[in-house]
Amino acid sequence: MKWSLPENIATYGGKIDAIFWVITVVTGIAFVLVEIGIIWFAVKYRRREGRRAYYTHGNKALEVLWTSVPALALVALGIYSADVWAQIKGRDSAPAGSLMLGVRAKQFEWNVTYPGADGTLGTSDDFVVRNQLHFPVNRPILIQLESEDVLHSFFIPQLRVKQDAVPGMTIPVWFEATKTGGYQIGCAELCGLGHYRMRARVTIHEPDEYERWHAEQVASR
Amino acid sequence: MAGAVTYYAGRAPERGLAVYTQKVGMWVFLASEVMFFTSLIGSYIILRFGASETWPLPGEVLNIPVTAINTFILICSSVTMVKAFAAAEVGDKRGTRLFTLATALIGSTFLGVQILEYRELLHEGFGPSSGLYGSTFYTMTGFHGFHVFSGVCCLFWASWKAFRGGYDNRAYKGLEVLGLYWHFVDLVWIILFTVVYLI
Amino acid sequence: MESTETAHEHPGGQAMAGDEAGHEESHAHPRYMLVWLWLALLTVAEVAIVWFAFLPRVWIVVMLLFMAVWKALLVALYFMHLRFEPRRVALLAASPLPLAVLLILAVMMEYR
Amino acid sequence: MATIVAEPTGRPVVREPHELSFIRKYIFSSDHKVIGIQFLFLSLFFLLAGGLLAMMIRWQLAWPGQPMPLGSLFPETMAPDGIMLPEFYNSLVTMHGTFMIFFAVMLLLVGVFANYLIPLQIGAPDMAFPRINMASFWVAVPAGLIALASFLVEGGAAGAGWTSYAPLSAMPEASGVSLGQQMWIVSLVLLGLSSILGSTNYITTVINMRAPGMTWMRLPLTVWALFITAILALLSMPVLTGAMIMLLFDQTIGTHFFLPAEGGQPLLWQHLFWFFGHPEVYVLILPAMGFTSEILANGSRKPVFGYHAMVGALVSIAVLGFMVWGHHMFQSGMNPLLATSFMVSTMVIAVPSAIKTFNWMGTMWRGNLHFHTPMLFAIGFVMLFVIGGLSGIFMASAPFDIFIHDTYFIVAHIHYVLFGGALFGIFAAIYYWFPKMFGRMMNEKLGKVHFALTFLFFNLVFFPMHTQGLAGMMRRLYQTTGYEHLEGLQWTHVLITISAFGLFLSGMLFAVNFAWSLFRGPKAPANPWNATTLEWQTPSPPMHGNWEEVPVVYHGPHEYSHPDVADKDWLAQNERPDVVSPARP
Repeated sequence: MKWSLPENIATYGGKIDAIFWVITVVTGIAFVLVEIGIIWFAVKYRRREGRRAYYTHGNKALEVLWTSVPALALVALGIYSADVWAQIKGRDSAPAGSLMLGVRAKQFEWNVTYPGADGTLGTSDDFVVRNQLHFPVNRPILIQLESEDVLHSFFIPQLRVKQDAVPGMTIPVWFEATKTGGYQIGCAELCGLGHYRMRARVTIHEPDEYERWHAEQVASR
Repeated sequence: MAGAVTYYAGRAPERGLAVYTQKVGMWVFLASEVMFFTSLIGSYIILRFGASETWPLPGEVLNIPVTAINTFILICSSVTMVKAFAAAEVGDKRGTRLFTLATALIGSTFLGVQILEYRELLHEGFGPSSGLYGSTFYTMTGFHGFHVFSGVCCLFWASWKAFRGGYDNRAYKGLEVLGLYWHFVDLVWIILFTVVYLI
Repeated sequence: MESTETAHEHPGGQAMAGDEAGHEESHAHPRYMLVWLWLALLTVAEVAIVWFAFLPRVWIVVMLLFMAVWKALLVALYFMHLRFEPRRVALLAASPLPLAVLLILAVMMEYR
Repeated sequence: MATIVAEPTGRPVVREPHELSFIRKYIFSSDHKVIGIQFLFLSLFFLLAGGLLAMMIRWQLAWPGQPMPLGSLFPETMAPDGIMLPEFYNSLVTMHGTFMIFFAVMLLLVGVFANYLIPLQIGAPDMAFPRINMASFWVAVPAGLIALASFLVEGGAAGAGWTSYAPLSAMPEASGVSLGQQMWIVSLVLLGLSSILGSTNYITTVINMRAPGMTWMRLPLTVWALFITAILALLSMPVLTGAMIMLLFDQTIGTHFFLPAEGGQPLLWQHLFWFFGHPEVYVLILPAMGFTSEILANGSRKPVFGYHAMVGALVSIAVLGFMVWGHHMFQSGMNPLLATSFMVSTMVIAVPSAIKTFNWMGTMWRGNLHFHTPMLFAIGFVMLFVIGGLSGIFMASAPFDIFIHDTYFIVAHIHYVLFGGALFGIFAAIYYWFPKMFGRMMNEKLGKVHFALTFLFFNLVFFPMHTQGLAGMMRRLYQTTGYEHLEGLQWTHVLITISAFGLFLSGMLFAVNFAWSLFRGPKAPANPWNATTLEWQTPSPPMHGNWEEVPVVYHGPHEYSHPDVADKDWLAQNERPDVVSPARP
């Protein structure tokens, strides 16, 4: 059964999932307190003949308390999140030595650009594979995300990565997988009538296996 | 607060702003107009900021002297507008008639010059689809022109009313409220002229 | 601004009888022609700065913006009578401006 | 203890000297009450229409590729053989959002209740500008008709989502929708105009038309909420209008605002849209908060707990509401530094909502709770709004938003706020003010059944969507099959769809109750709920001009169970202090 987040295979996925659990606990406490309070009050103070409601316009101390507690909790959460955010999506957060790949989205496919034999992206021997994203495990991957026509959103749930692809912009997206296997890219931004079937295969290889696959691809072109 | 009830009684309605209702209404409406022009002028500023290298320099495409004169024309119409109101306030019906009609006519002149300017530019091949510059230029000045046009229509109606003696020192609110709108349109043009033509 | 001395005390803010007729805000009018002269002079100055362009571009832009705000203030304060209205009307009139600045500056960050 | 400052006399109201014709009285009326009721019928129609679209969406999601019941009625371009096409699905999603947000909830909250309640609750004979008010309704009608008609044109209705993200919405060649998208824009520009005209009216009326003695801090919280709402709409709607016009020009006259090929900026659309969109979110919830505060006080027979804090929370929401729009764009490619500042401001804006929730609980605390139908819906509002508010914190945290952005978690959140929140508040308000509007009571038993079923089915429909979102289910998918990480979740769609049908049917109970009560409901007294605010101190329904004599206000808005009053547990705002019987010597 899938009652919670899918399997995490990203190095930074743990930080994201930790935020989820922290928020779940904090909001869970608030949720239980409020809902139980409401039901309790509804039962306890239900109408009875001859009883009169307690006439009050409020309580300053109580109001200050329930303003400041959520305010502190939320600001703390904001600062905590800001830190994780900077590590994952900050402008220069991608680790040095990442493997650079290009992903260019268009209705309704993901075209992945790989460096050719020279190993650097942006040279004439680059090659493009449609709807196939291959990369090695345990190595940071830096994707240059682009779009050809409309907005798309690059989403691999298990890698905890989601980034809109915007035409006219090249957006860096980085991640590092901790596990090999086969996954899928989904499109998370409405992009037209084929939005629902805009999928691509993700294959995470052992490093040597990736090299082999890459060499094969280079050779076949 | 609890327990204590303070009693109050008076005759007149409570007023949050010590001015008459129509004027409050116009100011509230103008606040929304500010946001409307913010979206248009703001888009221009933002898009230009993002493409500053390729943006044409002032005077390259647009005709500054003609528009400067047109700006002056619109400023003059603001003066006649305010004179019309001042005349109405002191009960000078002749002045009210004269200045209201003058404002309407000067406003129409502004529109006429703008139409000529558009014709000229379109003739030179600079249209709304000519890059971001054309897009923003025509949208901004077009919607400003639309506001001027609405104002001119109201002004002609006000002139007709003035000629029938509709405004005097007891009934001048309509003229003042219309004046607020008209000056606002003038004010937007002052900003537009600087931002679009000169910078 | 020389024309300020013509600005007389405005009775608004008190004695709102709620009466529909009558002079609620009678005030001596500022010298409209003087304001008009200033507006005209500023327009000429603006065009002159751009036309002769003897200053560095940054300076021109700053001066143009300064003069545009100046002219806008003249219109708002004298033609739209904000100077003579109760403070709260001016506050109402100025309320959208911070939002406008926030919106424009925030979106400009996209290009930074 | 009490001193009378002046002799309390009201002003006589100027009345129309002659009877109005049917057309002036019921169709082109400038009476705020008639306009409010006109808006009520218009928006309930769109609520029904939006609900029907939702049912079709749900059918497709639960049983993809199966012919819909009555599907053969649809033309080939929408659903050949009753099987929905993906482009039709996109139109349905878009128009469901558009109908519900702009034409149902917004019109119900603002069009109906701001119009109907503001003059009555502040003791004014009508709006400041009755004819502009009439114009605001008659601009909304063509807006609605154009939106409806867009289904019938070639290419179908707009299909780029209710947010109409450019460039999809600006490129007919990419979306397959051309005229439909343009009609959508024209419709919403008209609706925006209607909203601006209305807001101008509401703000001016509250500022300058309050009855003698109705000081700011004696305004009922409904009026405060509607006033703040009007400010939000007034300052945000024009930005949308400007953006819409640019989008329309991109499609029609070849401008390039949002088209990157010529240097346009797609993110600019998102910024402008959400600069409007986030205040709009508060436009859609603040009035419901106002209704809830007032109805909870009435049902609890207690003054609102922390009235000043409630007002302060409303005002701070209005201010902060304009500074948080970027939290809709964390994953949009926005500058990450900008995202950080938006994240912090978003966290801060949750505080006023927390204040309100606790104050509602404080209002119930030690009350004498009467569970009439409006009260039930108000309690339901608080219970569900809490869930919607708390789930918002998940997406306010930008790093976790990476995962749940554009998933069903967001769909769950928006529906907890807009249905569990706004619509429950609306139902509460309709049950509460129906007697005032039509002079007849709604059926209480049917109302309670309606509440119970709606509450049950609502949670069955939308709570599982949180789980779907956490599993990584993207929103706006025509079918969710074919994704490995979503395998085994199809049954949740079936559960949701069956519950959604139940929700729709319980809505029909409301429709039946509404229609029946309109003609057959028992006659309502002037003040059926023993309420304190001014509208209950005039006959149900009030006459043209609202009052025999403009009321003079002596008390705060929610003076229930005042210790100085012995014979009853409420003190009307305009009750003369010398006729109130003191309990203490």
